[in-house]
Amino acid sequence: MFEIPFVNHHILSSLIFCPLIGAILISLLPRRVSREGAFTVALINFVFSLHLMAHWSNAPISQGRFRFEELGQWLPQFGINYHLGVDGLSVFLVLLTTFLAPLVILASWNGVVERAKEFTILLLILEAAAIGAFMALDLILFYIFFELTLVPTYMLIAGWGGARRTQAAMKFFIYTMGGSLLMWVAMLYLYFRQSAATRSFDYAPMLETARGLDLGGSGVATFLFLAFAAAFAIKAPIFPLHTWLPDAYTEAPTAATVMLAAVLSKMGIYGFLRFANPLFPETARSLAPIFIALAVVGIVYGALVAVAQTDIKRLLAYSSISHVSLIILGVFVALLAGRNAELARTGATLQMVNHGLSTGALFLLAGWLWERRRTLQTNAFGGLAQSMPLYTVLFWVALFASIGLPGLNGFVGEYLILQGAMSAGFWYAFGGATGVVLGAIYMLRMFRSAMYGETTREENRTVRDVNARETFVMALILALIIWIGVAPQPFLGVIGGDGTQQNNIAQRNATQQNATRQTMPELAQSDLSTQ
Amino acid sequence: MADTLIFGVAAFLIIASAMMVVASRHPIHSALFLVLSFLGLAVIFFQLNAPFLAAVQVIVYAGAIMVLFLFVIMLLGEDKPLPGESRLGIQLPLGILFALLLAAQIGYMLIRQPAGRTVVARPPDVQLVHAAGEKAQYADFGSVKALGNELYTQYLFAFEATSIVLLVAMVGVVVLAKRRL
Amino acid sequence: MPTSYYLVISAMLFTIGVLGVLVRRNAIIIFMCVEMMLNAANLAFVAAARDLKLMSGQVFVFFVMTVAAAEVAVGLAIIVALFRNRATIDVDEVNLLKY
Amino acid sequence: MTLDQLSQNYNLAVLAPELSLTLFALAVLLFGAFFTDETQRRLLPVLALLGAGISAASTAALWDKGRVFGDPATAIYVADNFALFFKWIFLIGLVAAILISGRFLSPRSGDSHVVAGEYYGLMMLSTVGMMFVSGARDLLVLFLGIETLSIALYVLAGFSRRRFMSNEASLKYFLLGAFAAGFLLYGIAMVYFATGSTLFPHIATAIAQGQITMADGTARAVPQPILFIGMALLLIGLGFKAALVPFHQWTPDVYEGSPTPVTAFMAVGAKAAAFAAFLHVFPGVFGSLYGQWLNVVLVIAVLTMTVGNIIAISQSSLKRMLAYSSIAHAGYLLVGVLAASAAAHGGSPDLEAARDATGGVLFYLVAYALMNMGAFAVLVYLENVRDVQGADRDSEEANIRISELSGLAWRQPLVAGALTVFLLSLAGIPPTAGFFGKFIIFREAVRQGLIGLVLVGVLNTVISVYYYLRPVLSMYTPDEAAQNMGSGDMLVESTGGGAATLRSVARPLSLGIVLAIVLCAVAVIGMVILQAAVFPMARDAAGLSASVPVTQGAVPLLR
Amino acid sequence: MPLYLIVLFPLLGFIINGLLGARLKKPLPGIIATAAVLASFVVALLNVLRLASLPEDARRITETAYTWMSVGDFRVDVSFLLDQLSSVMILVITGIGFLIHLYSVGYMQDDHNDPEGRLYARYFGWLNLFIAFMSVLVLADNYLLMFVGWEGVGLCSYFLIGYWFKREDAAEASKKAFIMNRIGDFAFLLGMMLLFVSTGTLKYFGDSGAAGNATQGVLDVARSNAGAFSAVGLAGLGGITLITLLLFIGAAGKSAQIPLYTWLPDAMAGPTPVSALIHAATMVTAGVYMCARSAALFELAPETRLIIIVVGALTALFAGLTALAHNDIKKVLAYSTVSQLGFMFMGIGAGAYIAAIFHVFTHAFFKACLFLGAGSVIHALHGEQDMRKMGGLKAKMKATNITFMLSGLALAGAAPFAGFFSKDEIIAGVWNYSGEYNSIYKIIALVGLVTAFITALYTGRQYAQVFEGKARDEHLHDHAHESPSVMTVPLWLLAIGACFAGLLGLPHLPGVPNLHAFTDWLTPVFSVQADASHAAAGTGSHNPGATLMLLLVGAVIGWAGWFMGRSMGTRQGERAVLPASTHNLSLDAVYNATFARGGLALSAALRWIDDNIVDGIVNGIGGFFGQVSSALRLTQTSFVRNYALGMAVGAAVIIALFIINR
Repeated sequence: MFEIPFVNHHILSSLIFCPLIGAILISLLPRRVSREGAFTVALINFVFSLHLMAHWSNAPISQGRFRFEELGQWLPQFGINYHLGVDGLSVFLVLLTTFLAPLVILASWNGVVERAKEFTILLLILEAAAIGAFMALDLILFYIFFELTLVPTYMLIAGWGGARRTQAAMKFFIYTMGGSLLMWVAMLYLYFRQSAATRSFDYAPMLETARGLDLGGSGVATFLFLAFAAAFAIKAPIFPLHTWLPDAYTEAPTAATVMLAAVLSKMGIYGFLRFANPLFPETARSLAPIFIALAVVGIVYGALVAVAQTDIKRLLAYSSISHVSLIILGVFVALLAGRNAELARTGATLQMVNHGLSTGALFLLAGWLWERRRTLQTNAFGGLAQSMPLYTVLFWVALFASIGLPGLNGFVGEYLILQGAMSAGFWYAFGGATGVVLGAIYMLRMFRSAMYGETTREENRTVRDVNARETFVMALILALIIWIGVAPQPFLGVIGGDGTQQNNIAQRNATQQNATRQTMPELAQSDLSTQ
Repeated sequence: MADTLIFGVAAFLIIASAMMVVASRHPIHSALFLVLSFLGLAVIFFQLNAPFLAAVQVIVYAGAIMVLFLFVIMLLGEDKPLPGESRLGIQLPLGILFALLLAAQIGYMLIRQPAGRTVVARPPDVQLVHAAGEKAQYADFGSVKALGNELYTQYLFAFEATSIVLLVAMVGVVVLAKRRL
Repeated sequence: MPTSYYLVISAMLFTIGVLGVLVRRNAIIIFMCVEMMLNAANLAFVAAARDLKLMSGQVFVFFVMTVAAAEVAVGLAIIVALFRNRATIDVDEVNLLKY
Repeated sequence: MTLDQLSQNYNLAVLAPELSLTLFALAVLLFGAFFTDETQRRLLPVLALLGAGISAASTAALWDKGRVFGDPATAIYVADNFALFFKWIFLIGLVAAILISGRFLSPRSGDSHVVAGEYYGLMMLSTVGMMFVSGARDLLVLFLGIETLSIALYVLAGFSRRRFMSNEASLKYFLLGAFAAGFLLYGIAMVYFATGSTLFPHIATAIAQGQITMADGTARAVPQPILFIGMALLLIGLGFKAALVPFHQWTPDVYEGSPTPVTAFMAVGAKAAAFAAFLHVFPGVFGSLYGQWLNVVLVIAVLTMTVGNIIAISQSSLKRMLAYSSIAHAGYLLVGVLAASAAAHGGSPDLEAARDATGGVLFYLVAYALMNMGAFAVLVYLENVRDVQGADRDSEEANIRISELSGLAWRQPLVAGALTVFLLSLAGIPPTAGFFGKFIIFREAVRQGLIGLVLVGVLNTVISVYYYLRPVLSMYTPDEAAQNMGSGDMLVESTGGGAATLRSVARPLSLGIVLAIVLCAVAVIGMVILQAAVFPMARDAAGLSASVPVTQGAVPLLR
Repeated sequence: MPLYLIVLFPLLGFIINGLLGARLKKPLPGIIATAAVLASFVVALLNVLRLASLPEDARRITETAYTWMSVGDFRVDVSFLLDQLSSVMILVITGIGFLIHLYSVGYMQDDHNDPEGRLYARYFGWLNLFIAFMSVLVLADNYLLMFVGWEGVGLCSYFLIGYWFKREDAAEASKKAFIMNRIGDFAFLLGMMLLFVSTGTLKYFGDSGAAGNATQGVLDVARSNAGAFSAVGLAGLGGITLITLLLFIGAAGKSAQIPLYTWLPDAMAGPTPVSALIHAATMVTAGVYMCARSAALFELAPETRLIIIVVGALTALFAGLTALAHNDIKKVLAYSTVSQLGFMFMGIGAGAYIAAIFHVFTHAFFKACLFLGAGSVIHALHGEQDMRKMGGLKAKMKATNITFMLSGLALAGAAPFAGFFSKDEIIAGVWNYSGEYNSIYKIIALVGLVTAFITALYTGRQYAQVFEGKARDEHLHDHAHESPSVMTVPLWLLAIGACFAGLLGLPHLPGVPNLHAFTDWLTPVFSVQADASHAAAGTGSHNPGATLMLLLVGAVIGWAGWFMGRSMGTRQGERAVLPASTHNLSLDAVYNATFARGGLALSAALRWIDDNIVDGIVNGIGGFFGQVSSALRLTQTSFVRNYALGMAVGAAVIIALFIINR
């Protein structure tokens, strides 16, 4: 690519600070160019992020199996480092964020005209925080970014949200923060379990300490794990901690909804994959059935509640619960799937990106509809396919990607997860796969009542089809959707290549631990009879 | 014996007048009872080898401060019982209850303390803990000289700091009470 | 006389002061009761000083009196200022700020 | 003792911060008497700031010197880092309060005279009182300091003499403060009786040894019951100043009723002073009795956090909400104090941890000072806006309601943004100063195994988010009327009426408020980097204690 | 000619039509699409010829395009396999697909549902996409890729049923079709995943490859190491039974078997050529193909096959009866399709895979022809589909009449038309079944005969009702006209197939001409795993006497039913043979009452629970703090003495605590 010395050597920092500096610049620029400015900044950041992919294979790999690592002292007196790094697990989440950020700005071009300056500034801050969370390899640094995402999101909902934004924003913030504070306490506890001389919040020593506690059979590990899990379970969310989500997704402005659904919810899952589960492999494994059960409930429950929704955004919100639950299922069956663990883990990782793309696309589409008609009640529509043929086509692709049609991205992740689940137990896979059917039901019902049928209302007859800008945005997302669906191997290769090795260590350690206790043939691990 | 008698009378005076301060309906009465109580205290101070303080108590407290009180009461014309002063509701029994409880607690703790001076052998490593150390003269304890000595050496800083308190009070009173600034 | 006698008197005076604060509504009387509490402390100091044969207790009382005088001046000024505005020294009628 | 000896022992340089501030206070008072109103308004703040600046500089000059005023063994006033650090905190409060007081002191109908001289003078003298508290090494000085700062604050609280609320605040503060002072004093008397001294190290030694030696060479046991009474009463007296539950009830009323700049000053300075005293007395003097008072203070900490936060939820006045919030913050600070005490006097004393924890408390106070001052500065600004609009600032409805903030962000983005930053920081959301403060305090508490307490603190943080974010939500709520006005940048005059919301802005900003808001905001956000400098200083302040002699068993930390 | 071209041409057509179609004028999109399929057909034909040129034991062409997914041990390639089985399918798909495309060009020329022709290109786009996916389905060399095609054709079916999305019935039907298919796919998916768990691969066949690194495919494992499946058993169900059962449920969804068939009749809301291509000739037979492909697995699971044959027979019987109750020209054909699919599954259940595939083959011709004929009629009558308003079209629509009659006879199983041979072979296969439960199989065979009779009955009735007798609606009749030749040519071609396709697979009976090309071609695919008896059943020569018997009975039944039906049709005219209440066997109503209504009720209930209980708890916690707050703030009474009392109480408590703690 190109040579900018600082960027090339501090690519990860650049990814965080580019939007931040951009936000500052935009605050200084006149209002009328803020959208253009923000778009440019986000675009530059996206180009930066492509650097990751371009240099992926020849990037230096550290001992921790992370690439492009940056390690600096930040607050040595607290043992907090400025430690960034990406691996297969996080790199696509970073890319997803940088990819979606310019697109949502573009997508909101006409939707948010008033106060566009503040809007774009908040979006850029959100982008930076999200990227930071995905790259942070210091637990407190992660926590800081994790929390920091709340603020711009909150303000986006509060400032540009729907009618019930007050409640939605508040619930979102308090709920999420409540969970993450517990995690924070757990981090502090772990920190002080280290020997005084080398205490650090850095990933590796924390990992070691936590594993020590965990494998040592310490009862406290369960509490610690649950504290971490609380933060991530709320963020993801896992049933029954999901109730902030429908409100927040529904009330948030489109761009914020997209970021929330596509990027922020991934932080919860990412947290499990990066932190909670590797830190406490044994505990995670022993609690996995509970989480799987919750995930299955979430899949079915989310889907069934979605069926009863009449508001498209709210329906999509519940569908998100269902889909995210499937990813959670993947995360946890990976702990039980024995030799096919990697399938589920890789699937879950990829599915995060997939869900981000397809849900993001759907929310964008819903948002555009809202811009045109100022309502999203399905019964206010009908026969839109007639007046908005292009919109219909775009909707189709996003919708079928979302319900996991083979050839589109959703299927790849879903299948890998379910295949992993099948290795862990028949009923896990069964429960997970119910989403396949239920997803089709609520999505097609919604589509049918909004898009198909006779045009009963006059305003639907004249509603404008998507314009070139919108088509362009959607086409980019859909192209990626199709790409991942048709040829996911480049992605899987990166994810599975070294991204999961970090976790494999956890897996291996735990397996060894297991092996010492009971030796069982590999096939027996996929025993179906007892589940 | 005389000591005991003086103590008894003074103590009775203090406590009885203090109770009357609380019980009197008229502010003027309260103030006067308070003066009485302070005078009793002055007696006790005298008995406790604090002649200087006794004098100050009479001059400053019972004299100046209480006169100020009376002055303000008269100035404001609030020399009558407040209408509805006794309407306190649950506050009265609760107040009495907790005041008694407080008294009981403090009394209990006072009684629990070892009576008198328990002379224990002086361990070799124990250092003198007096504030003024060897400077304190046992012989002229309570004299104005001893007081002055402490005040201008050990407590010099506090003495100076008091000036700030007084300055603040002066400025404050002016700010608050001057009719036109 | 044993020191504890004085302490008991002092404790009684203190609690009577507390009681007065609790059960009176006249700001001036409340304030007088606070003075009573301070005097109870003074008594305890003097008694302790004698018990310990240390002058520091008496010095302390000296300072307390000074501070008390300052406090009385300011306190009465506050009461006067209040009275000018509200024409009352009944603390129960000073009740704009609540909840 | 000759005069030479005196001057050798009593080195006035040690008192430079206090003296310079006092001198300038006198100057301010005098100038106030002699200059015209307009000159006063321009000159006095500058003079006061100059005094604060010199005081801060002299404080800096004394840093790390560990000097004492008097004979090092028995000095009752010291200028160790602990005291000096606190002096800075007080000065932050003072400076910010001076900066935001401008408009409050402007002439208004009915007043023939500007009282700026008295106002600034009292504030400065109150600060001197706080400094006394921080440098105290004797309960006498502690008492004097508390009384100095309190008496000045009683007056300041009632400074809006025409305003009923201000009268009321003043009276309540005074009566209850004097009541609390009675407890404090009686407690000191009890401690004095039990231990034979009011000097911190001597008390600590006596308690540690369990006996005191009299001048005649005989020794006497320390009467534990009386000591405990003293300790309890001290806790009450100091708890009142720090606004700990159940001695907090004055706080909302007084904070709400006082003029807002005074409230800000009170919330920052007085609270810091109270914690200086608390740190002196509990982890310090009574450190070896840690096991005895631990549970009581623990309960108080839990109550303070919880009650403060919970009542704050249902407040509609921004000022009163901040008052409750300050109660809650006292609770968090108490967690830090407990951690420090546990580290220094717990089962296995750990000097480093104790330093960290005490440093954490000091750091938190700095953060608290900045963010609280910032929030109050914005509040003052909003009141000024209303003032400019002609609302009667003496009226009883003068307080800004949270709902009145509606749409502020679209008219005054920078002000709203600043308030958002301060509120987020108060809520402890990263990466603000408040977060780092909480981080250190909770971290140290976890280190000492006070997990339950930390969980309560965390729960309370969650609760607090609700009321801290309510104003933010309100500000960022789109306001149709506001949108029609187009952009309203901070210094741009804009038109528009409506008394219900704060709409029109006719230069209510003074340079002072802008400075206060900007500096606080920069510091609150900049704490991400600044703390690398501040925390080590705070830690030094906790550790480099000049005077407490080593006694058996107890770690002589925390003075 | 690489295999992937078969997929690529229609895909290209889809892309062109999809991107540019809106700008192209009628009938250019149709021509492009038709050409694409023709190209596909040519490539397929060339490849099949290439396959035929290979030695019989090596007739397998494999092409790997790229690796689709590879994670750890899991690896799935996008690779195509052409063997005898897929060659039959691909020829049918592309061949008949081509004809239907051709027909569509005429049929869609003036679409009264879409007068401006805005959807025209889209139609051909979907149709092309369908061909592409269908080709993927049959050419896939592993289950996952097959699943891609499987779902893909479902998708196209969804689009095409809902092509006239403005029509409520079309909108509903498309949704229903997709969802019911999804239910089947759900099972298929699970079965497939179990296959991977038990065999570690999803490929059908392994690579013999170089020595040492030969791999085994699923079917290889099934043949060589049946024990591998026992690892995945579930609750007393053997692993293989479970897998095959799940696969069959998948097939049942796609191929409209009980209980998942109700979508197919509704799917007739789509354009008629779509019904012909997707819902008669190709897609719905995918289930049969999948089962035949997995024959090695089904061979191991007699219980599953019993279930299959029972389900197949019931479906065939009841769908046949339902066809008698309908008056809609397309609905009758739809039920007939369901019924015929039942026959095919009977063949699968009996292990007569070749017979089943043979029936797929012949059925494709005659059913497509029937549908197209019906389409021609509907076209002529401007969209009228009610047979009660038809009649007497014989004279007006000569080509349609003849082709419809010929293919109708084939459907009826009248000798010597195609359907006769294939259907009889299935029945014979069932009869001759000699494994477990064979007494049940005998009964099934009889059911098959009855069904065959019913088939003939409704076919004859339909023919008579539409073409014979006198016109019942003069107005319609007057305007009726023969379709253009672009439509009739495909009809003729298909009718020829309907007449003679059966001759490719005459039964192996003494005295029958040696025309067994079909069976011979396919035998290697199935004979490898099946034991001798089943292979014999497959080719129908196991028990010549019985087979002959059945053949004769079948011939009689076919003709008899045809004529009886014709007389019914002409006689009754206005009335259906069976009351309309037997529509769908009322399964739709049952589903509506249970799953649909119940599901919606459950969903609404859960929504309520979510809003009021799950979220209610969360809000309740918030509300609780609010309440506590409102209560606690009342302690701030504003009375100094109260505050002082508070302090005194606090003092008392603290001192008490100190006393206790001392």
